[in-house]
Amino acid sequence: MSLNVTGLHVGYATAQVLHGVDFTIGENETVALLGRNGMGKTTLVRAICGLRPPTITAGGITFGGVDITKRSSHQISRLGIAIVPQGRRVFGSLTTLENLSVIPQRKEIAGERWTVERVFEFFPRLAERQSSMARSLSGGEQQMLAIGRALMTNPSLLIMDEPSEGLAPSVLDVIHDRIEGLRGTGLSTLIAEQNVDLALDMADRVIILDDSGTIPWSGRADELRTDAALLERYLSI
Amino acid sequence: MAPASDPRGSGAGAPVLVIEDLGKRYGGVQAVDGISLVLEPGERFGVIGPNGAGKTTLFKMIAGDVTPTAGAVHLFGRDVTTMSTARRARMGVGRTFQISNLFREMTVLDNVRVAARGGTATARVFWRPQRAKDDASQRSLAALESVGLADRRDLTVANLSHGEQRQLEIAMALVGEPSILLLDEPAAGLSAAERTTLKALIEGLPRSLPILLIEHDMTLALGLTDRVMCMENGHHVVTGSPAEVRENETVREIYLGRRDKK
Amino acid sequence: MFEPVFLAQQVLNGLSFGALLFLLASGLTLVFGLMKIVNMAHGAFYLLGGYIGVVIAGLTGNLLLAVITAVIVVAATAFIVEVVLLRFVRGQELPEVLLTIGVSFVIADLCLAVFGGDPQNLPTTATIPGALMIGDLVYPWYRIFVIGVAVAIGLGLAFVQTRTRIGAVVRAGVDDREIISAMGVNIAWVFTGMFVVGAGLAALGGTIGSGMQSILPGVQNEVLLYALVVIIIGGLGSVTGAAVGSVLIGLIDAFAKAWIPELAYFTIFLPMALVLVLRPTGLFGRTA
Amino acid sequence: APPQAAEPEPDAGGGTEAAVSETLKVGYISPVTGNFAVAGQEMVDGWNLYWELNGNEVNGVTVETIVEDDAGNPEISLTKAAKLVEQDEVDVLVGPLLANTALAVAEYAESVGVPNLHPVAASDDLTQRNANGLTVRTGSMGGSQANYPGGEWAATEGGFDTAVTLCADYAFGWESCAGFVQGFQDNGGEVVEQLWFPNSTTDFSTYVSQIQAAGADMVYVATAGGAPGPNFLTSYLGLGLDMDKLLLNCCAADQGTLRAMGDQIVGLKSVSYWAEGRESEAVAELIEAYKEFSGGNVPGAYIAGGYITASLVASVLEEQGYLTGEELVSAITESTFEDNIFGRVSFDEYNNTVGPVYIREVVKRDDGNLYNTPIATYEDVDQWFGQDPEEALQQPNYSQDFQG
Amino acid sequence: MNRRMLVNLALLGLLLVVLLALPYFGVSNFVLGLASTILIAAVLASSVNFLGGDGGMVSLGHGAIAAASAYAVGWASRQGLDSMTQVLLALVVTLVVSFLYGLLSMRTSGIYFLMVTLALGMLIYGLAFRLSSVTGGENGISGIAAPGNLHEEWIYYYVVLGIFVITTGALWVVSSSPFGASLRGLRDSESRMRSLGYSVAQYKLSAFMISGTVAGIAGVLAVWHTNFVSPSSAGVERSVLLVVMVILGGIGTLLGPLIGAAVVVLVENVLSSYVDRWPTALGLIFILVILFARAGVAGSVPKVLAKLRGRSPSATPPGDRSSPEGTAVPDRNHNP
Ligand SMILES: Nc1ncnc2c1ncn2[C@@H]1O[C@H](COP(=O)(O)OP(=O)(O)OP(=O)(O)O)[C@@H](O)[C@H]1O
Ligand SMILES: Nc1ncnc2c1ncn2[C@@H]1O[C@H](COP(=O)(O)OP(=O)(O)OP(=O)(O)O)[C@@H](O)[C@H]1O
Ligand SMILES: [Mg+2]
Ligand SMILES: [Mg+2]
Repeated sequence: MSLNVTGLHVGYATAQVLHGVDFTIGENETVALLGRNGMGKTTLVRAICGLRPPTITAGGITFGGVDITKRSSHQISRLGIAIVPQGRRVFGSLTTLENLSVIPQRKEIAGERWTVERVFEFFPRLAERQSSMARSLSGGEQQMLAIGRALMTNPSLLIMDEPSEGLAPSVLDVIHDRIEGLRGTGLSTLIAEQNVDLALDMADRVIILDDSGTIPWSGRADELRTDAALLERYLSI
Repeated sequence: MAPASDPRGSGAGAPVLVIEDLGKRYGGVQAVDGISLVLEPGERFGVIGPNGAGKTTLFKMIAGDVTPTAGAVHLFGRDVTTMSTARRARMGVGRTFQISNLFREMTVLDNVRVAARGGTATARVFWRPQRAKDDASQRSLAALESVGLADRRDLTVANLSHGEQRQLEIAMALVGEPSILLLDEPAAGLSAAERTTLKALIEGLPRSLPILLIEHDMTLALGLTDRVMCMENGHHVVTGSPAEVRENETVREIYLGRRDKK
Repeated sequence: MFEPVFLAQQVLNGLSFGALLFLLASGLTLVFGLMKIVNMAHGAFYLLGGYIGVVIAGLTGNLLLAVITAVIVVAATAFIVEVVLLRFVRGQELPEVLLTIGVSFVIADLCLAVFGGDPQNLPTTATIPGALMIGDLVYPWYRIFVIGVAVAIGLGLAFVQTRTRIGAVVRAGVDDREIISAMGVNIAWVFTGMFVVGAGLAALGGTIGSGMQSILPGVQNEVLLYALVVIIIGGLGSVTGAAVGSVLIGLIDAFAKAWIPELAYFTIFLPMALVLVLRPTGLFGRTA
Repeated sequence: APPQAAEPEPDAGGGTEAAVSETLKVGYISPVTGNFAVAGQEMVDGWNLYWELNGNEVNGVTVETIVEDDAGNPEISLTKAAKLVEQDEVDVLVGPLLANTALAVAEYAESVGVPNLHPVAASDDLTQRNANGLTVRTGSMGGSQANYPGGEWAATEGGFDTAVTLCADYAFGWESCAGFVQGFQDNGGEVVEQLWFPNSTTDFSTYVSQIQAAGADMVYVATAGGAPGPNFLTSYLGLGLDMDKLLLNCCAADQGTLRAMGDQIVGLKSVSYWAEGRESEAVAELIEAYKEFSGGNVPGAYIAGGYITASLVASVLEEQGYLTGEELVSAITESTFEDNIFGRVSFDEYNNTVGPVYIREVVKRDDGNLYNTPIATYEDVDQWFGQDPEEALQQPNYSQDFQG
Repeated sequence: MNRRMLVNLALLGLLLVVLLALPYFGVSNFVLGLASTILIAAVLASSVNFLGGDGGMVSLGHGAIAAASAYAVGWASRQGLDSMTQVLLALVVTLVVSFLYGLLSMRTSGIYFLMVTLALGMLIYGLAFRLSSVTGGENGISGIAAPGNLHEEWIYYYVVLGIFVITTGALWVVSSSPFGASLRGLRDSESRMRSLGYSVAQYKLSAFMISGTVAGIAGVLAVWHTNFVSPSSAGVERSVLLVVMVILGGIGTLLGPLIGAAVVVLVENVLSSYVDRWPTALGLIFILVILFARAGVAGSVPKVLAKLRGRSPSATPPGDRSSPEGTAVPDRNHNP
């Protein structure tokens, strides 16, 4: 299913952040959302997932043809959009295992269903810590758990807000490979990232946010990788 | 309580931090196991290792948040193993938290001000407005400037983006003018541009300031430090110069990613 | 004061008072202990449930019918309170406090207007008559019945909390309501449901409890205080804690009033103060 | 303070004398909401009932009542008293109910020169250490006074040699208990143990077990009304203990308790200045009226307190016409009121009721209601138990440690 | 500095002028007495407000602290001690009680703090009941006369007003000082404060002592006003109403306590003369305030004003006294 964002304006009580954002994510596609700190990546991600604040002041979002602009977050989730929130936000007073098993699973999915075992296979470290309280996990372990938790909903669009934060380099490879492996099962991915190398490796396409609150550039990942001027201009690399 | 003698001046060669056979056990989890380490004055020391290796726990034992189940910690020549966090902070331990730990309902500038006054008598002043243009306020502004948050100073922290909160975290550690600095993944959540600023910022700190740095960004972890230790599952794996560690077989196998190996 | 019969009786007194405390705290354990909703209207729900139970029991002489009616009416009231009022301040402690205090004032005052201020007890026709007799030991069946009900409810709560997903969902919702709903749980209704169940339990406590102690204006505050004490001593979120807290207070109350009567005024609050001074998050509370 | 502010309160008591009023304005303070609302409301109802029954115009004087609610809180009581005196310019304050509110208002009333009648408040000190020329206890008796005959009866006619007492652990309980204990001991009884329960007690089983363990001939119980009475009885009867051994004070066995407990307490004995089951024209008239007013209930002590207070006021107005201030007080305290609902009532020098005390037994009548019916009567009981008032006032206040 | 502050200052000034002029409007002693009652309740509420708004420690024991201080005055006056000694004794008692309270409640936070303070309040309440030789038991102590000519209603009113202004001003100064900022830091993150070198216990204890002292002052004012103290002053119901006043007015705001106190006192004492079911009315007021002004009356006024002006309110930090919309209503679910 594809995501369509058109003319999206989003803001908080105190400030308007996004001033007209348009893009789409097609089936099986991985899109990277790049931008410096504070440009509105999280704001966009939250708007898509129905998390308030911020509020959508204009424009619309459809997913698989369904208008989700005004839907509440649990309804959006049931349509197949899962989020790995920024800052992990695991359920601290639940054990690792409970964090996964508490998630309601969608039935209607194409590929192989996600189970707790499958997540543990993905991140063996979590299996070792399955009965620890999530709040006592290390930062990286929490990040793995947040990713595993999102997968447990059996999403068709996985939105990850800085999944690489706090993860050891070798784990990034694992994530890269596994997400790559999930393509073709119908899973699309939107990944907001600061680790540009990782993002460009994983993504087919890239959209960039800048301080105008719009998308000044979007295009193929390899285009961006090789264009030093663009990298310098929007990402200061 | 002021430190017995000025830590930075004390016996030029005496190690600032000595860790002996330190261990921490949580129920069935041995988070840190037999780590020893000596940090010389002015040394910059990196700690790396897979997730859950025990890096943060090690920091917490140095800072005083967690009491070790084995071994001892000496700071500036004093045994501080059971000393409270606050007293260690007043001895000059400055630190950042891996998971941002900020005053969410206060403004950015007030966060830094409270940090700037930490451990000093000025924090107890109750008859003057805290927003006065005193020394603490000036240092706070400078610290915000240095991490690039000056234009955000009047926002409430809860309204900051994640990366901005990470920057604030660093500013709060620096503003207290610590005698030893513990940085737990300072670059996490920062964009490439901000990372460059951070790198320059750390490089620009006085050479006399000893720094312990946990990072998963190898450019920083290996680029900013004189020596690096790699841990795994609480154990010590290897300690050496950044180059040695990068080439170490075990480190490459358990920790480094494709992009770093190149 | 140390004869076996006296001691046995006192133990039973302590246990049955503890059981009553647990009954009146059980609803709060869910709503406040688990969901962290500071429900100051809990006592008022107990009061309302008690009145309705007494009236129905008086009309029909049937305790079960009384309990069911009381639970339904109070649950419906709670449903309205939750959906119309509480939902708008969910998660904001102080507004929740003020709102539920307001609800409590209204319910208690209207109860006074409707049911009058006389103390009301479950009519004898609806209670369980007679007493257990073993040798010299005599003990009323009804109090033993109350212990039984408390145990049953405690086990039920523990089961829901630890063995079913709903318990974990609620705890997850307390940890991070936004994220659990982004994972597809309609947490607002889960909370509504729990709130309603909590109020229903208060009504059940009110009806059963009115066989042991009268319902009258003012009871709502007493019940709220006792219930808070019990779950605070036990530690928020812990059903075991609430159970232990109830029994502990019940026994301390029974024996202290006999052996150290000078402290009779303090049998409830002194133990709580001591526990909190030594263990700031209660006996079974997790240290943050 | 600003210099010219010397007269910011122009008309405090300025206009009252000019108007020769034929209206007796009564400020009536009572807790009609909150936790003491039943007692408070009954106290008001009793007063109103009298005027409804007999008309509120007596001998050309119209009695106008302004009821104020104090919710049982002394601070509110005082504000309301000030409001009644200053804004409504009442001639007399009646109430409030609770001991602490009553003492606070009595003191205020005296300071502004307004008479203060007390239909219910039972604190001994109201007419002892805190007595003043304007405060009259019209509708009840002091705690110790009303219970002394209970002790006397128990030791003599009751035929009990030993007693255990269970009383509320605060002033009213201490005073009631002291009355009983002195009456019992003065007549040869022995009190083997005294138990005290905190007012907040809801479960009395631990005390019932202690009573049982004490093994005395009889049990005396004093509560201040409300829940403790029924709660005690539930525990006591639940353990299968003997009701014939019980003697309760006024309030533990008041109508509220009777209605809550029902037929199981027929035969229960208690001691009080009010006995709704007494054969008397005045009582019958009140019962009749109250039943109609309340839909079938029988009046308890608080109704009676309000009612008799009204009847005393009415009867002095009838005799002497419009009266206020000290005149009103002395008109009441210098009269003897024959055969009103309490029986024969007069007043001592401290403005306290002197009257009969009844030993009562719960009886079920044909109308289906329970009545406290006298089985023994002690006439002209005063608050001094034969002591010299001056001497008695030298004693400390009654407490757990001092029971007389 | 900016326009909004000027407007606020002007409003404050206006309020003060009205309060100062009240006795000249020819109002009766009853009205003046009522005004004093409100101001005294406001002083007491502001002590709760300080601890709860800045320190995040909502106390259910402040009624009892004030009562302890009132009892000290009462006991001293019964011993025939002069008013200076009465006040001194009240101060000592207040400090001792606050110190013990602070010491015992220091390690707890949130609802546990609430419950410890509640328990301690109940202990004082129990003592007031039981220690009748000192406290007069349930009857309380009456006849406690205010010194000199303070019993003149209008003089006393000015005294109370003066003390209200002084305590409110003092709490405002403390709250906007570095010490106040440290308290707000503690409210938001104790662990961060520790790692910055703050001794959490010391700060909490000091805050408690400051707040307790203000409560003690209110106790003295109250007892001289009513000439009377009894256990009901120490009861939970009073303390609950104090917290209610604070939330109703807007926690962490300058005038919240005054507004909350005015509402509660007026409903109890005035509305109750006209409306029989006034507790229902009071309950409905709580509900309506929360539904339409979540941050309390004083906390929401700026937002409403901003809306009227067609602008959204700018982001000022909650719990910050220099901006009246500071509300510090903790939201358990953090936004990212
Ligand atoms: N709850 C909020 N209320 C008000 N403003 C907010 C809020 N959250 C974020 N902002 C502001 O909105 C802007 C965009 O924030 P956002 O979190 O979307 O940035 P981001 O691109 O995700 O940054 P980062 O890389 O640091 O996570 C920032 O300027 C931030 O200060
Ligand atoms: N309070 C605790 N209770 C139980 N286990 C804990 C606790 N704190 C940490 N651990 C465990 O100890 C191990 C070490 O944790 P630590 O946070 O030190 O790792 P880390 O090296 O910092 O990892 P990361 O790079 O992911 O931050 C982890 O496996 C973690 O689950
Ligand atoms: Mg972000
Ligand atoms: Mg870590």
